[in-house]
Amino acid sequence: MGLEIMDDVRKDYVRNMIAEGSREDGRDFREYREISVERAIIENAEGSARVKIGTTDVLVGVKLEPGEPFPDTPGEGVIITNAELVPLASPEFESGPPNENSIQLARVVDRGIRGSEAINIEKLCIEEGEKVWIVFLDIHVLDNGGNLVDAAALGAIAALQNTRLPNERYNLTGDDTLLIEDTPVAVTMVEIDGNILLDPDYIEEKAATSRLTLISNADSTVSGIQKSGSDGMKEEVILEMLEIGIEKAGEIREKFLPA
Amino acid sequence: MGLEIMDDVRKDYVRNMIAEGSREDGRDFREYREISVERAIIENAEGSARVKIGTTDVLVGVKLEPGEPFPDTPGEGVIITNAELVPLASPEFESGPPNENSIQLARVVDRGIRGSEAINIEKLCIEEGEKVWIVFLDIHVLDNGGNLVDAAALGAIAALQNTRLPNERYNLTGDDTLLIEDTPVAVTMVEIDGNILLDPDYIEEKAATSRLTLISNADSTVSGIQKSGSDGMKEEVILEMLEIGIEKAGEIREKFLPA
Amino acid sequence: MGLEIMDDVRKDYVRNMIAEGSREDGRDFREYREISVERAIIENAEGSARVKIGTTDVLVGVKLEPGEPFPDTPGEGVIITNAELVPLASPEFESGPPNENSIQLARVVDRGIRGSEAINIEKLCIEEGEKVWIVFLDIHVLDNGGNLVDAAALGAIAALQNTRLPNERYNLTGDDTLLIEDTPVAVTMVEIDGNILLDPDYIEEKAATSRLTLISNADSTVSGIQKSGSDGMKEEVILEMLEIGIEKAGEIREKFLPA
Amino acid sequence: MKKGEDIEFIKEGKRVDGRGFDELRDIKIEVGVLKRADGSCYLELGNNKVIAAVYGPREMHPRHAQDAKMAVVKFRYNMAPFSVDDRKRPGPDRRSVEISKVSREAVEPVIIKEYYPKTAIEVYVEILQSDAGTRTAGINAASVALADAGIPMKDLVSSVAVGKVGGEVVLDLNAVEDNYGEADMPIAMIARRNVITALQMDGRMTKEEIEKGLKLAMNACHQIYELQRTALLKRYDSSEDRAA
Amino acid sequence: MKKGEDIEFIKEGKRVDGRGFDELRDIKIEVGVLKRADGSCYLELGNNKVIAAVYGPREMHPRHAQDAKMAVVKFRYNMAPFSVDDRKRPGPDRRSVEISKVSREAVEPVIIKEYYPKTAIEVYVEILQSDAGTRTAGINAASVALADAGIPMKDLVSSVAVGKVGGEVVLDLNAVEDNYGEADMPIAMIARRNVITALQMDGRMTKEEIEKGLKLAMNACHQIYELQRTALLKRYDSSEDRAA
Amino acid sequence: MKKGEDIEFIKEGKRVDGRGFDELRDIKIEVGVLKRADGSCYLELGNNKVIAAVYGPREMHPRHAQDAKMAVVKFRYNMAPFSVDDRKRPGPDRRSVEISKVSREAVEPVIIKEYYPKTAIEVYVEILQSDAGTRTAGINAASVALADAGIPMKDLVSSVAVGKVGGEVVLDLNAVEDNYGEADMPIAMIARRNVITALQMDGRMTKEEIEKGLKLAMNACHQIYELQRTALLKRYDSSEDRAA
Repeated sequence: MGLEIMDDVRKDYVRNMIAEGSREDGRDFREYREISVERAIIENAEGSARVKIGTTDVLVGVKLEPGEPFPDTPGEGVIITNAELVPLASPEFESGPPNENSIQLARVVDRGIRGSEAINIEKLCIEEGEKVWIVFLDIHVLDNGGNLVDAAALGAIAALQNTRLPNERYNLTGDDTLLIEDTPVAVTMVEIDGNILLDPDYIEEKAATSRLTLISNADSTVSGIQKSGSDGMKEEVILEMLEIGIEKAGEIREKFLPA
Repeated sequence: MGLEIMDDVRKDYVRNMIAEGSREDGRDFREYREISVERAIIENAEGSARVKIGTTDVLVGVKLEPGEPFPDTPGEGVIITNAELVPLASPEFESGPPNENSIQLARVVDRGIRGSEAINIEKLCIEEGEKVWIVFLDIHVLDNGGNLVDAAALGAIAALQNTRLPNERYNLTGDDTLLIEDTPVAVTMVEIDGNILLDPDYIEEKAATSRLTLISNADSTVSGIQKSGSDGMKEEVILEMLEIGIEKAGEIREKFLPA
Repeated sequence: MGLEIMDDVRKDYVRNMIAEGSREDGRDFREYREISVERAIIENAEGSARVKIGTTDVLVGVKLEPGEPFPDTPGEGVIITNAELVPLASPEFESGPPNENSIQLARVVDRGIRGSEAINIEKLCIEEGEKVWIVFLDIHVLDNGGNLVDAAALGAIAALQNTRLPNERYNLTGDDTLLIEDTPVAVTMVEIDGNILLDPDYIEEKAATSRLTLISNADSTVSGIQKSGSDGMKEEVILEMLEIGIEKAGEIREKFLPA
Repeated sequence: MKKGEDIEFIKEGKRVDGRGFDELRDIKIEVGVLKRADGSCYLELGNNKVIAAVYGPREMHPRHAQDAKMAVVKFRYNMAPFSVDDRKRPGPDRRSVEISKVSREAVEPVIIKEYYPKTAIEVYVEILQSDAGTRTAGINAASVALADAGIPMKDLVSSVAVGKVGGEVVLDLNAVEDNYGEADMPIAMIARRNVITALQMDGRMTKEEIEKGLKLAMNACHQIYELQRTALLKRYDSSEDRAA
Repeated sequence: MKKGEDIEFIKEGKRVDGRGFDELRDIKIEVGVLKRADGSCYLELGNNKVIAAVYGPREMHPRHAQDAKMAVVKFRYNMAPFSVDDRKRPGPDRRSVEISKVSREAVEPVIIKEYYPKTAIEVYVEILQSDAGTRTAGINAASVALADAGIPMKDLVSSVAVGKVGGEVVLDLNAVEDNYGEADMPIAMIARRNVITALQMDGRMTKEEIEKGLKLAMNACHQIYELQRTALLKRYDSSEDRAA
Repeated sequence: MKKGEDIEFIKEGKRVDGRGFDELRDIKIEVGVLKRADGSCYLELGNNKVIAAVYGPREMHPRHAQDAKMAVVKFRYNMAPFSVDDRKRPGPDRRSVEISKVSREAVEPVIIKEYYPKTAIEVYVEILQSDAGTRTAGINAASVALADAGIPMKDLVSSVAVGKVGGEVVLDLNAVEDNYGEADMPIAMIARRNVITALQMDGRMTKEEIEKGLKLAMNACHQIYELQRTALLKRYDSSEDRAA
């Protein structure tokens, strides 16, 4: 309760600052908080990455297991993306099965990876129609400072980049490389009283009533969009975000996702 | 809340009318509301029917999938009946897993079909002990105007009558007829202050504290009975209902279920 | 509510008595309530036992089914222990999935059986890597008079002693003996205001804030310990309980578990 | 399932277990077998072994489900995992949910719910061993447990199944008759008033057979009623003795 | 999935079902089709058949989820098990949970929630037959059902998908185009104000293609808006008639 | 499982990883690593990587579970899906429910719950990488996180496992020793007072071995206590620095 009131007060404060052209932490509207990416930090995982964006802290782990392909794609691996918003990460998260927020987070990251065809899923076939690799992408949020989706998406592709097939554990032979062919990057923007802000922190997320995530690839094509929030957005705002998002994704890619 | 009070008032009103020999909608005690049956209306289903009884509106769809038989009946298909009381259909229905009402609805319809041996389940064997057709009978209630069970049971047998085996989708050959060998019809009656009423609407259902559903077949045998409600019924009332129910089922069968 | 207040009053009363050196039912601190063991009472089960300790009443049933072994133990049977604290047994038990109390109960009994290697699980292999016996140990509590774990553990080993493999039901041949090679016995103690009491009844359980269960075997080795409760225990108290528990287990074994 | 194809259900006027058409299996009733429950009853019907417990009237949770005018009756029928040949997974399934509902409605008509508004009266039935007829055994036990708990009741409810087996209408089906017979019709009633509180049927029967079945059940319920009454009196006597 | 490998999506400027790039499938809208709901709408979009119902404003449960300043909007998108080729298991799955959220956010901007603090406005969409575009069909139906329920609204929301198929940006994908095409972008908007209330994209498109898609969707939403309005007027007229 | 059959656990007085019988694995403790939580701690024990967060005291939900006299302590032990070799399905399982209970009871004795009636103190432990001993690592981290959150405590709780491996009683089992050794006995205690707050054992040990194990654990818990204290002091210093 006390918490909610404090958040409400901060929300108003943040909106007033934005109306006057500045953000609580001194950032430019089009500026990200500091980003860091640590790779291969979980030895039991086939791939992993821990991404921090400001105080936001997300760990992504990749596990692979042999399993059955879908009947309509007998020669392709399977990708399963899951997000856990564990109560450790935020006073608002609760124990229990995935809710609409964690499901949306997982599905948006998943669509970005799929749409870009970042993973060569045909190379994940072990025996056509019988056995393929199931790729589990698990997003584990440790600290929710806002903009989880950008951190999760960056963590996902960074973790995939250092993923090795666990051939040995399953008595399989062959190359243990997971072929990664693109680098989708998510950029999230909010509109607050007519201003477009990149990388909202969690109070800005609350202050904003609409939000757009744009996932784009090395060739500047887009492989995922998700608008959320209870307010609409003018067409011209979305067109502007499209422009900004693709450009910013390029910067992030260059800095954090060397091919 | 407001709703419940209104229903309470209407309940009393309806009971008073019945005590004076008439029903709210002018029907005779032994009269059904208008019945309509539309068939084969869902193209993605192997069979379907939409049954309206007054304002009650129920859609039944049949899907078939190959699957494993039960170990003790290796040469027989499997029937699975399910009812969803989705919150769209009534202010009293809630989202969530099946509750005792939807389970009872499904199971009573299911027993009627099974008891009558309406479906020739031996013809549903694809390969003895290995593969048989699983028949999913899904009851989807759209508008609950009362007496769901009669509408659902009528929808179930009508949908089965227009069901075709999806051989092609599963690369199977052979006749695609689902052999239907009987036409069980459910007739539901309530007792309100000593009067027997057929086809209760939803206020009459609330006004009544005991209800009996009788499912009978083309040869006038009975293949299902279910009493419900928190009051008992005199033996002689049940015997009278047995008489009435079988006769009324015959009329409905003749009109809506041509062989 | 009323119940809780009554229990609170009784708890204080019981603590006062204990402080003065006596127990509500006149027992010695180191004395069990009367124990009885009935065997093979459920014909549909492969083995069963009903254990009463005072008013505590627990039924344990053993069922066996052929199933797949775990990949890392292809030549061994599988033991699955489950406890149901059905609301029939106590005003405090609620319907629903297992909670931490029923899970702990099942797991402590399970570890006692496993740790002692009471069941020769290699003899439960039907076909290496393909088919082994799955042993279901189901603890069904009928009346919770306190100290469920000792009753459940005693019921488990007693039921296993009269278990027969259901070869015939699954068209298998061979010896139907379940080889039982040890007799783990659980002894539970609580500490109340510095006194060690054996076999707490349900009010004593409430009065105590720490409890220790010790499972020991025919050769006096220990195959399970579980401390519970929200208070700590001095090391010397635990060492004393270790002594007491092993000795008391020997007495119970001799009386109720003839080899 | 070709029901009963190869089974000779009736031989020289007797059933597979030697009973006549209108003969009940052995019934054993014990009252007050549990200490924590407010009322309880252990009952054997042939090889069925069931136990019923009653708690209440006690505060109803959650509060929004309270009824301001009367007690709410809850009924939970549950099978122990080891009560059947193939182990039953713990927890409610569709069958037990339906049986719980039917059983609750079977006992509700005799409970004077108006005496205890806002409360819950909870009935729990555990099937320890199953051999066809568990729901009727459970209703009989529950009825006795309610009385043992001192719940104000207008009468006792008694329950039995009838069915059709080998072409004959018979009383109180055993497992073979239930599995392979032509029809099964469990019934509960207030025997002394010929009021039926539960009635289900599955399989196939003619109107005449159903009528015949109802008569058989009525007679049997009178017998069961006497057994229930005797068990309660015995319990009452022994309580008196203890008190004396 | 090698998407669209063997399918000739575009032939002589026409799509597999004969439509032009900017052509909608047939739309049929019926208002007030359900009696128990406060508002309802049946809608066909090509072979999609959906039905929407609205309940409320009514008391919000549980109470701790009430909003003291405005109504809470709930939205549940649900597929009937038989609405798709491979039977769908009943109950929510991850896809339907996400679509429910997106659909709720699609209609929320037009609802004047401040009029009814502490209440719930509940929207239920059932997919009876599915053929690509069910979420847009559901949003269109929901918007009409909200109006039919008399919920105070600033405007109607209209929805359609665009996508990329055989290299072309096209409107309102059918099942083949949706399954094997290059990209899918469902959109909802307040057509008369060019305000976008829902936007998702999956697959792969360039910025220019997205912009082109948005234009196509805008035009189509204006058409859909007219159909929604007409259906509501017709309903209103017929209510008037009945009242007269 | 033929436990430890082929493994030479002890070789020239050293264990498989080169440690002596009474030697702990490396421990690393960092305090205050999370921003949203009221208190937090990251801890490595050998190859185990765990993180603990504490929230509260804050309002207890649901209200009927409040304790009018003291705070309610909640504890949730959870494994990340990728923390183990075979991916763990998300969500609680029987093992994690039991460990959560045991861990809660391990830290409860030092929390002065009476200061905050009607509130909840919530402890969350996430296992990021698992290598035997996760529950003891989690309890150590939780204890530090509670202190970091400013929860009033009488003392710190320290935890370690002992076990029997290759016939020897050893301290702080690693994964191989845990999987194939003869016995495992996790212990938590208030080191400075020799009060044991958690104790479990599985496998098989004699009374004398258990006594020996308890002694080993006591010594180790004193060492761990010092590491916990040092980490908290370091955190306090750095906060002071920042404040200055």
